[in-house]
Amino acid sequence: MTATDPTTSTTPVATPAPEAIAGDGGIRSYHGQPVLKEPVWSWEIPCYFYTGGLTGASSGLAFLAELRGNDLLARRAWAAAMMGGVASPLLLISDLGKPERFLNMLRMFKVTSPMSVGSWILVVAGGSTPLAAIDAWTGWIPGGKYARRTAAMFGLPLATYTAALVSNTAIPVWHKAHRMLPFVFGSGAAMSAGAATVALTPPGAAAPARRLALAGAVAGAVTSELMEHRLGEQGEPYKQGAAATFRRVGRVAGAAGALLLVSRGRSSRAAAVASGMLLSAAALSTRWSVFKAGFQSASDPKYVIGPQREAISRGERRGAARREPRI
Amino acid sequence: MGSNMAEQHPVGFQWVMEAHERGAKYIHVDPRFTRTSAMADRHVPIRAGTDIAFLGGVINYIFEHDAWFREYVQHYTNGPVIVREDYVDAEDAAGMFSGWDPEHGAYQIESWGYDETSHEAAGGKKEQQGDVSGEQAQGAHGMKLERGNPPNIDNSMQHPRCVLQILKRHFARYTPQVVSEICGCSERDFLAVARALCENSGRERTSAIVYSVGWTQHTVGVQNIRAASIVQMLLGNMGRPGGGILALRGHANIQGSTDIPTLYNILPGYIPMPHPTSGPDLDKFIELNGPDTGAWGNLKNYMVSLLKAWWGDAATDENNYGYDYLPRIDGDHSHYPMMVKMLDGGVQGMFCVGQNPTVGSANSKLMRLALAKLDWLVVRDFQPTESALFWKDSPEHESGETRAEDIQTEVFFLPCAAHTEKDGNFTNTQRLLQWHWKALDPPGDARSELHWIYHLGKAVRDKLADSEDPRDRPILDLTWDYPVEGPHQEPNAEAVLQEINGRGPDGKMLSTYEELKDDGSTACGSWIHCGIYKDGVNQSARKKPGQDQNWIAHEWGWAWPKDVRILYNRASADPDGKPWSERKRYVWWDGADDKWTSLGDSPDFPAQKEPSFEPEEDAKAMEAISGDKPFILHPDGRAWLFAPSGLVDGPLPTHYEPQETPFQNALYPQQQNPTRQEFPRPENPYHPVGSPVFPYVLSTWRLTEHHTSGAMSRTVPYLAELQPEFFCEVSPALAAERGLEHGGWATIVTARSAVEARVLVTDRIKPLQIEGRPTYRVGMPYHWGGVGIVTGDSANDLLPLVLDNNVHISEYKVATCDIRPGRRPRGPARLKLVEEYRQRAGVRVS
Amino acid sequence: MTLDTVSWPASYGDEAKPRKGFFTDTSICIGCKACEVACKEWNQIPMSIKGFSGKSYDNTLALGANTWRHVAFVEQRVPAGVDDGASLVEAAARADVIDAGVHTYQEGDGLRWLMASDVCKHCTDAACLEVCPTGALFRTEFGTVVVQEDICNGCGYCIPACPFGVLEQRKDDGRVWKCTLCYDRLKEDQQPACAQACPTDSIQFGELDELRHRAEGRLKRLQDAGQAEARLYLADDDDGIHGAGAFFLLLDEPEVYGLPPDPVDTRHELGSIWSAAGAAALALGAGLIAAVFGGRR
Amino acid sequence: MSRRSATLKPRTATADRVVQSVCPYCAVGCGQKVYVKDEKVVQIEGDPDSPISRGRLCPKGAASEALVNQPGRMKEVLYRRPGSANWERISLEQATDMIAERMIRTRAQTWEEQGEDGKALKRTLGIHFLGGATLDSEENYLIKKFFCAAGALSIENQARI
Repeated sequence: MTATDPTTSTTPVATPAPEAIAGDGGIRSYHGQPVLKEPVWSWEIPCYFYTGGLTGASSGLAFLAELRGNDLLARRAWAAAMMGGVASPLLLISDLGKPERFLNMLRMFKVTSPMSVGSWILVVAGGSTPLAAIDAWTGWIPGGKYARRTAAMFGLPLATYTAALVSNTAIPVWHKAHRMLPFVFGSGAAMSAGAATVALTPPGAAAPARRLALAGAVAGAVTSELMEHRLGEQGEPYKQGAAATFRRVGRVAGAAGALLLVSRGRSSRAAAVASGMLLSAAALSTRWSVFKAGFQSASDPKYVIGPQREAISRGERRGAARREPRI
Repeated sequence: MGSNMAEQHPVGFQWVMEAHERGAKYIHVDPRFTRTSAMADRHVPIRAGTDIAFLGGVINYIFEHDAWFREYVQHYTNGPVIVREDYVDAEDAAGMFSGWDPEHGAYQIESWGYDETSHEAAGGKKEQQGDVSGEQAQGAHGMKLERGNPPNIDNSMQHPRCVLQILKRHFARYTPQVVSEICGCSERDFLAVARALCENSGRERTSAIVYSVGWTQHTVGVQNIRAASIVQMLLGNMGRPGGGILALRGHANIQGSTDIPTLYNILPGYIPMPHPTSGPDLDKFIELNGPDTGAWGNLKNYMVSLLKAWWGDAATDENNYGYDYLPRIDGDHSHYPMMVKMLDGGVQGMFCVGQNPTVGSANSKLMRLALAKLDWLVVRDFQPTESALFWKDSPEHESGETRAEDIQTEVFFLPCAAHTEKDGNFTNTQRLLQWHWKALDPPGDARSELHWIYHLGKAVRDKLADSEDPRDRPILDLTWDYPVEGPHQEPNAEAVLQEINGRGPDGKMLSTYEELKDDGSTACGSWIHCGIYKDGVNQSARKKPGQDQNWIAHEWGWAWPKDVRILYNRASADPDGKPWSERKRYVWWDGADDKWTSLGDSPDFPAQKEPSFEPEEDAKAMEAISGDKPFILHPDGRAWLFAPSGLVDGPLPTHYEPQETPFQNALYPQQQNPTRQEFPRPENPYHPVGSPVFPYVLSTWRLTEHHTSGAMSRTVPYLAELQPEFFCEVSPALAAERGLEHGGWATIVTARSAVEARVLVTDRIKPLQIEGRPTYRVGMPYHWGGVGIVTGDSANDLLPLVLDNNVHISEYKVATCDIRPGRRPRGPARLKLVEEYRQRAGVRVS
Repeated sequence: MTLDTVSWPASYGDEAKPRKGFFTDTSICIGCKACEVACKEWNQIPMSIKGFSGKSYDNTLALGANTWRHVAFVEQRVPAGVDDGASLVEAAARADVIDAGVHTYQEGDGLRWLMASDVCKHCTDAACLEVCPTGALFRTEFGTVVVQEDICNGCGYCIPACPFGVLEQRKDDGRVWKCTLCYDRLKEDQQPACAQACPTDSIQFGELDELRHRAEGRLKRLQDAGQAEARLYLADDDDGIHGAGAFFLLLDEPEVYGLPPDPVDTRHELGSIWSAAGAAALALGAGLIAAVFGGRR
Repeated sequence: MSRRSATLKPRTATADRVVQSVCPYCAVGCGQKVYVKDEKVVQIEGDPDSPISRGRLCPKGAASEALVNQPGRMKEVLYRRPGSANWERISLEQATDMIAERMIRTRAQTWEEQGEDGKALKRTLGIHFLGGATLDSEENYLIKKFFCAAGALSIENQARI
């Protein structure tokens, strides 16, 4: 607290408590209080972003590998998909607290709610994936091929809808990135599936998985960079706090994993496993980075008020306040 | 002024807001910028304790600008009355009035009387002495006058000894410049207020002044209000709609608690408690206490009816209607002196009934130490308060001064009923009694006070039933037979109200106090409430919806006396009985019907007394009041610009500094009110004037979100969370000077104690420039104590006991203090800190 | 499973009532917090003590699960007159206002103390309701937005969706709580508890059309009286939420009161959000095909 | 719409009875309506009929229901012996009896029949009473009446504070 003498101060608007004005850029706020509420989602949700992507892309990889005739790769990819497919609903239930709360999600189908749509996608994809995987391994499931097709088809939106989910909020760093974020998540899904399958599959049969992992890693890096670039100042939360840490971990692990995969992934099973794990860690970290950036963006009023105020002063938007009486 | 209406009376404040919306000007003169100031057209900050200087300035302005309402002043006030020759004004005697008796530290007030009135008559009634409450000590209800007329009157108001000229001289030095120097406000602000008041008063317009304990809690409390009443009388704002001086009381029935008092010095209806002087002689009591003229001229009717209500058949003409059953007062037996007496071991038992003195009374540490000297204590409340638990948890336990095992006080805690669990009346701030109905029975052992006192009384009577001791007769002869009902044997509150209303010889309910007799044929528990059960109907329970009535809403509740909503409303008409203006029409003489009529209020005047009425020779009581004298409680029917009796500290308000202040009195050599009551002793030391060790002015106050000592708010979840912690408010400049951190902790120290509070640095508490230097203030709400959902130190621990001797109310609003960053020391170190301050400041401790 | 969301008035047919709302006129708010308490008392909200905030007289700080009405306090220095260095024009304007005796609320002494009671806005386009996957949030026959406590599963999606930060989860039961505009009281033609309590009528309850009309009149009066800072907030159909059921008259920019200057319902971009997600899914599919078929097996 | 939403009714509509009352906090005297269900106060809100308050309440008045149902409200009589560190429970009847005895004893021990000048005083200053200003006028009346009859002169009130 720096006290000022009221008799000498000429500031037109000053307040006794410095937090009454957010420090940066002269943006006014209410005692520095956040305008938005941070989400209440806990650790399960970013993990689910990862497992959902893993399941979705792995199903597709497995399905396509089958088509290509690479059954070994397909079976391993189905395993990866199944791991994610089983974990995903468990994570969501854990976040909600009780199983019946997940069932409650299925009261309705609402296009305006990516979570509602996503719940149905998850039900279908998550339901079909284990069947598909079991069928791929055993052939015991009647109509198994439909399960496999379904899993592969619904796997794709399962991998990206979570981006729509977070984009469809008031949180600036998410919402402003709504065009790019699904690609970041899609890339991440590709990297996750590729990495997991690389780790599970003997290198000789894993070429498509390696390509997928590397492509995902490169696309992820590019789309993330593009997203942050487009966010401009709004992207600051990515450079702060936990979001920045996860971002750095993601980049380092991603680069290291990719490098290792390119250099030794074909020859060494151990290196393949290691790079698969590094890339998985990178994919998970990236999701965490996005997740945390959202929290940080919500908790600082300047990210909420700043862009809105700027758009008003640029004349792009009229804002929600009006001084002229309409009578 | 001296009120924070928006915060303390938010719902009443809707009317201010509404008036403001319609164009009324609204000004807040107060040391603090509060939520009330935030709404005002203008906020004028003044130094706490300088209200008389400010109002004196307004009075001077009124004279300077010839803005006073001549016709009103001439006919309705004592402005034309000539005062005795031996009267000496404070202006001419260094701030002291004539009659000072240094031996007793009190004024002999004879010289303040009207010219050509005798000693006794002029001084009013002198049954009691200066050591008793001022109101009674100096004859509150006035002096003996022939036909209600002061002997010497100069209607031109030019006589140098007429009240108006005395007033002019008394306030001549209260110029805008002096006001600005003493109060710390700008001359511009002051002049804006004075101008606004004058411009908005007169025939067409009226102004109201609202005050609260910001005025009463000073060593000059009564004179603060007197100063305002002088302004309002000069401007003709009394007894008229939109005018008046409105006391905003802080508690549901605090007005009712003085009307039907639990106060030591008065009986119901402001009848004085007897003093030994009159002995067993009722007539002597009447002679000494009631003037012959005006409404008080019938004191005997009121008194005999009261005695009949209390002692029924045992009250007979032979035994003076039981007058001798009443205990006598011969000193100040009010709360604070009693607590000091208790501290010295002079009191055995105490009842705290819905009251929490260890947080709410000044110098609450002294209160706790005193309670520990009791043999027994009874506390009634919702849950055990700090006062009920003083033996268990107290700051003195923490500092090692007391221990539970050393405290020999027996303590009873009795759970009380809530307002929803009993029938009864609250009297609101405008004297309106509103009946509240019981909604359900209280839980468990919780009982109403009516139940408690009735059954306690019964138990005492049963135990004494066989007593032959004459001192037990008053208890045994008492009429104590109320119908009871329900599972708890709850006494019927309406039966009590009927007794208060009073019955005639036929047992029927009386309609007005004018029907009371002095021959024992009427019984009435409180003469001012006579009529509240008129026609056998509980008038206070009338609830005709406001929307179905005009703005006076006369059929909602009942106001004493005689259901009058605006007191002295005869003054809303001119001497001839015509409204002063069409716009301000309220009560007027209806020549066609030969009676006073009104927009819907009861005229506060005999209904058929013509405006031209002149009293006959030897007329007494109301018969001695002329038709153009509205102020019927005074023996001359006039409002008193100059108070010839009734006050112990002077007939006119005079600027004195508070007990503790950084400044010397800029107007008089006499620094403080000479009659203030001090209690110098180790538990209650005072700071020297201008002490550099205690350089800051300390004030205590309340918040919207809490209620007094917090017993009704710190225990209520939704209120507790709104203001959860004890805090102090300081200006940024003081924070810088003392290194206080916003949001951090500060320790506030006086010679009484040290407390800790969170720091709220705010521009709202601006330093004022006095004598060329800024005065810094520390303000604190006083709601916290050790019990409840939210707890904290008590601000009242810091304050000294020093009283206005008129009414024995302590000076809560101003003291001096020091403030330092950080939390207070724990344990004995707290005492050491206070001791160190005492020594540095050279505080006299005995 | 249902596919349609309840809308007003369409879903209600003849049962639809006129849209109800609040007009909160902060120019006459005295900061007493009666609304906060009346709301908590009526809705039996659990106590939540946040401690001393130091933020003027505000110790509840924001709307949330346990505070459905929240009174903001803002202390500001303002140039009050020539003495205080303001421009002569401004001082003259203010002096006129003072002498006219109208509408200088919350000013004086070079200070002003803004007080304002905030509440759920009951948006026309309510993001919270739209994102709610369970239908717990729904639009009532009065056009208000209510969380149904027997449906809410605590998914928490509405919380970041709300552009005003109104919704919050109650930690102990996991569900989300906010102002219901006293849905139960409305059903019996009673005012919401806050509006009923408000001592100065700063909180006005009624039919939205009527309230908007009243608000325009009030704005004009204040503007005419020299209160250039007075403005209506969320009173128009063409703002980012197509107007609110609870709108405000403010004496400063919305952000000073903790309100976003340009709140937007994210649904307005739902199309591009879904398009982007779909495109990304397709791109992922293409990537998969390329990875599997684009090299050796 | 959920089942709860479809059948929702306000407590004000389901109460057994509603009683007109007056707010117990400050002295404005706002009208209150007290709603009772199953012998419990379920709601207290402003009484629109009151010309004083027009149905409005301040935060304290609005908290009245929480005041009468406050979480720590004590419903039993408590007694603390001299020197004890704890409360103990006694019955209301016993407490009344004990207090009556103490009043009588103190009164006897501290009785002042007359002053030094021989004039009658007929009083005790051994008992001090301090009443809050939320007591009803009828209660104050009986208190004043009884204490005066007992010669217990020093009864005082919040009004002095």
